[in-house]
Amino acid sequence: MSEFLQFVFSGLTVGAVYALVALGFTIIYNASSVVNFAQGEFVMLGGMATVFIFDAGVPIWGAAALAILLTATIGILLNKLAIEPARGASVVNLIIITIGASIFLRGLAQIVFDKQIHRFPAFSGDTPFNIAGATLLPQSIWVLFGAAAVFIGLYAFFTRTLMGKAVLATANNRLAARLVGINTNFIMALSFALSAAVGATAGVLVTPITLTSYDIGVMLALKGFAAAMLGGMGNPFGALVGGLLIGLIEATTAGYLSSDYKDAAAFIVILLTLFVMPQGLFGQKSMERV
Amino acid sequence: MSLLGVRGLGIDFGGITAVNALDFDVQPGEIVSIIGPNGAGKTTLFNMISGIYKPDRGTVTLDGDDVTSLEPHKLAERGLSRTFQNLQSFEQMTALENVMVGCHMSERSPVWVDLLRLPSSSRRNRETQERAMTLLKRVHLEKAAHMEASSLSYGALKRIDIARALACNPRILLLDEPAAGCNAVETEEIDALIAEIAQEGVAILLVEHDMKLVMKISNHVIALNYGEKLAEGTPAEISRDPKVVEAYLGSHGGKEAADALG
Amino acid sequence: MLTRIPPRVRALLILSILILIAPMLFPSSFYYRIGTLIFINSIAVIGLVILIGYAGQISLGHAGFSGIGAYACALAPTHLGLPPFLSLILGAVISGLLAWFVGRPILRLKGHYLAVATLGLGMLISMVLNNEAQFTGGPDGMMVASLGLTKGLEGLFDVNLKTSVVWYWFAGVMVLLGAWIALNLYNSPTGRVLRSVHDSEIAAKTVGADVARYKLVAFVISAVYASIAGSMLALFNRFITPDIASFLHSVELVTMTVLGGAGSVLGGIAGATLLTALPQALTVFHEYEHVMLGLIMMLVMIFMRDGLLPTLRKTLTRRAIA
Amino acid sequence: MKLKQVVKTTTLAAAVSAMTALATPALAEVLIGSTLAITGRASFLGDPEAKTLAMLVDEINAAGGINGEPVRLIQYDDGGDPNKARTFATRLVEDDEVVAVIGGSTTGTTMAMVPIFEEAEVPFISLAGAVAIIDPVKKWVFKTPHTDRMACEKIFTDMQANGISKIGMISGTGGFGKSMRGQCMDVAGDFDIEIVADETYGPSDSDMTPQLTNIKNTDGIQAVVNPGFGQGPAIVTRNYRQLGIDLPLYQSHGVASKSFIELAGDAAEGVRLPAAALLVANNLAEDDPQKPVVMKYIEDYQTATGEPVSTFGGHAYDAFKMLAAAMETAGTTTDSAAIRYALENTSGFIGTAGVVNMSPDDHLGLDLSAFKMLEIRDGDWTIIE
Repeated sequence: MSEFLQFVFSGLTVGAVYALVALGFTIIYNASSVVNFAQGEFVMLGGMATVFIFDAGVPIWGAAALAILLTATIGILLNKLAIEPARGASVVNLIIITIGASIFLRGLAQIVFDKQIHRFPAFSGDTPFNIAGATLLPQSIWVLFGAAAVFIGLYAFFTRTLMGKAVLATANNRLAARLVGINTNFIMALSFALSAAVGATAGVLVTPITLTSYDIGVMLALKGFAAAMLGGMGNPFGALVGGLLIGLIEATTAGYLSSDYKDAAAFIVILLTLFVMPQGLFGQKSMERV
Repeated sequence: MSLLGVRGLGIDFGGITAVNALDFDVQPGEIVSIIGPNGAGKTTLFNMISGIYKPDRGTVTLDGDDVTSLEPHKLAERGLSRTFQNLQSFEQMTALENVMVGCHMSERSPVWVDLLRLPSSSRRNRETQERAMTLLKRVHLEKAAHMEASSLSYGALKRIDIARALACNPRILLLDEPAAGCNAVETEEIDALIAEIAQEGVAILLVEHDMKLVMKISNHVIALNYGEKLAEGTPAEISRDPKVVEAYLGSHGGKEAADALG
Repeated sequence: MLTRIPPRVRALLILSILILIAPMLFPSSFYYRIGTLIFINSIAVIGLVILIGYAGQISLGHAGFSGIGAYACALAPTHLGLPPFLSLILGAVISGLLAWFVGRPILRLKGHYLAVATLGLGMLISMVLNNEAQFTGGPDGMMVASLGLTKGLEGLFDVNLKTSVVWYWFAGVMVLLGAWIALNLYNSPTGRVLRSVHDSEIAAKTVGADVARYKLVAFVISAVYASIAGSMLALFNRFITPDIASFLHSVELVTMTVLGGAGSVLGGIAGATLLTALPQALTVFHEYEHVMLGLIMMLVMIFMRDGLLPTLRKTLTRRAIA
Repeated sequence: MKLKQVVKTTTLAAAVSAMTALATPALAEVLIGSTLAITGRASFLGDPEAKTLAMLVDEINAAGGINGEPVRLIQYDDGGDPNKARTFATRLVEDDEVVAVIGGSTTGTTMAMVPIFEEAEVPFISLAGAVAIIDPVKKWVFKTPHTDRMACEKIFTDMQANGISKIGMISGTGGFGKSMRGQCMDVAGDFDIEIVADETYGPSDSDMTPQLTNIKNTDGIQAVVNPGFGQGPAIVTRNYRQLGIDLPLYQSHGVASKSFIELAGDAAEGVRLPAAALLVANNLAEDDPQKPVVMKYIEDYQTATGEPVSTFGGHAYDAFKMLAAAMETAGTTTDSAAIRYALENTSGFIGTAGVVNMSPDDHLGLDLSAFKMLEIRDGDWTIIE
């Protein structure tokens, strides 16, 4: 039992990170129908920038805030310089553009920062809590609550605020949104900033546990993308569930079956799910209009 | 036995009934028009008959065989062909190639024959090309044969759509607003073309907003509103039907109602 | 005069001439290796031109099939006693069969869902190659038997040949063969259906094309191309690691395809040439290599949406008219 | 529109000029080639290696070069990709026509390049770990780092001395971890050690508590070994303490850099690992012949780069110094056969890894004494022998 609980803790911590990356995917996808493969780089930038600002003597909270702000700015620039000029390009083109952006950001990070592995101290120390025989790091609780807070915040933003509704309207029909007076360019910029900030937040929360380096983004982007698709692209709740699910599958497979094939288990589940539900778990059934 | 039979056909989208309890028949060589205001379910009906949507209720028969929910390509093999309201042209292919794809069923061959470009593959290519050219001539587009579809006008694409559908050698042809976006001359041409096709014995099911055209060429008209059949009869009967007039007045205003009344 | 030749033949002529004259410009024998690598990548890319360019279906997992081809050539000679050339064919058969089995459910998916499913497929293959170290040698890789081309030719003609030179011509012929097949397909009944699926799946269905089957055909053909390319790389390098099946390699292949111009065989080959030669040129810039690669990918895709070659061709014809 | 046109033209121009920039002429110098994983997953190996080589070349040129000729280093970044490494190896041999090559940060890249140097008869010194590189001996291939097999033996010797016989192993699935795992399995029997739990983790995994929970729950386990490099071992170490496992934890020489202690933090306390003297230079006895060598390298490297040394850079140091010495002994900077012969007969060479005595049967020339068993205490390395 305690062992199962330990696997669950592990799965939830890792899954929460995937969920945050998946949420980042969702925000941008909803506003622009672009799947941003540079999403993992936002996580990396959040972590790496915090490390370097913190090392320069800024207190950890200030460093984290600055890093998130910096990443959000990069998100806006990415939209302005790469996504906006490519409006109307095909899915494959957009995939290559965002992969190009991720390679570019990674290359930049290894020049601006370095190629070493880094970490900064956990927010509330490293003494684990002991719960029914299983242990949980205080930082894991930060990650879990952070993911929950981001999710609730986004939910409230999209359903309760005028600005959030404007984002949804833009996602639904760009032209119509513009006709009713929504500044769709601003909405796009906002979405990229928001998505980048969510990614950076994940990076800040998780670096004390998972460590960070300039190239951690690739795998995170893959897992986050897979999580978003498993949950159903465009659905924030789906992203949350998809992320946690993949984390849990990995942890329990590693624990009970084979640590060699834990990543394989996650992808097999995704493939089988998509075979049965081609729109993911919570994705909307799209009706082809002809 | 009718060529196309529709019985109790219905579909719901997210709890809202889009089309309900529809019955009608189409005989060979007959032109049947479906009219109704926007959102009446005309295109949805086409999508169900041509196998793109799976109906929730009812059946579709071809020659008495139940073909409900059959894949579109299976229906095409049975002689049902269609065009699209919002154009589904193969934009990166030439006008000629668009029509050649329509000849697919008569030029199908094993893949390896095409990969190695065996003589039979080249021969079929030539035959198809000749046939497609004839069809293009029929819609007066032979001059545009080697232009990419994306560079052609809306009216031209509409006619390519028809040529492509004709290439399938259909026994029943579903035309979704063939004259939309066409000027008066083009509309006349399409009008004549439809009549000609019908005379060859092809049944035609037509959705069209141009009431003059509808009233002129139809043998039979079915009026839809909110997914249900409002009225059915000859063009003259329909144009006098008070329910039809009201539906048009209610949703579209006087001009179209006046059109509908001929 | 050139315009009277059918485009298919013209493309093959251009390609043959390029393959023939390129060695005259090589400053050293090292460039035969680069040429060979370009050809091997081109073969995989031609397969993707059929899948992505013709049929409009994306795959982020085709390196997996290259991995199968490569490891077939690494394993079959030792475990099954098969000669290397037959191992290449065995790899192609296995890849084709696998693509055929998984293709149907995968190809029902569209757009990004298709991307994630193919990605997952590629990852699974790559994980098996990494984990089953007792067969594959794990991440450190394994040696591969020789195809015996050089030895065979030396025996036949009593000359002394350089392996990379022999391979250059062998791979060159294979590229021509691969391009010939893909170009045959372009204007054939099957090819037309594939290209129509690219633009409107629904319209293709309504003219009677079994779209699911044709997508599967494109998937299987492209898997076989990728597999043959993988086999050739293994036999050329005589050493193979699971990196060949990695996600990054899949992305690299798709990038080559799209960058050069997914719709045309020559475009795909141009993309393969650029991305294979580029890292060699960028060694001068050392640490800026990734930044520049990312930048080139973005710029080309933003400003030359159809890819390098088609855009170039359009610009040139426009100039010619003006 | 105009901007678009400009960008289009410049992109094309860049592409064309990139293609033509492929050729570079060579001058009359001592050409030494290297291809390393300067970027990519193994960049923490390749990065200090590359910096060390660059530093040493400057140093030797300032001192008049080798046999009076200036040295030019041609350095490529293979990103740890074996196919790229093989291409660069071919380029070094056929295009740059170097006289010797140092490189191959990983076993995968090294093994991919070996046939090229064997065929072209160019001396090659690898910086990668696996024993397979020099066993069986290949005529033109040498290496400087201790083998993973030696690391296993060193660890097991220490275990045996502490009465440990049942152990768990958690290894990374990258090349280094996988290869060392195999070597440890191979030699465990010789030390009466039984591996009762065998877990793995992926190169980019971020939580290993499930695997460690399984190891923890295995009956009779007395210690745990973690072959791997990169961030994995640091996370394993942290998870190990989080789960409250109080058995001895052995890491490999793959984590032999100060950053491991920083990354693992307090959790690193008590961790043991085999490593070269370089890490504990200050603690070496004054009369230790390695002391002046490693002290100088540490000082030079830190001055040149501002970064702390790692044993990985040390491998490059040994390789370069050994090559330079061989060229001086052979009295030639062009005759590769003579240089190879001199390399093979290297004896008493004092490097950062230990004292090297090569022979036709041994292209590594290090024995177990080159390894020190270290323990992390108070955030620093201590020798425990």
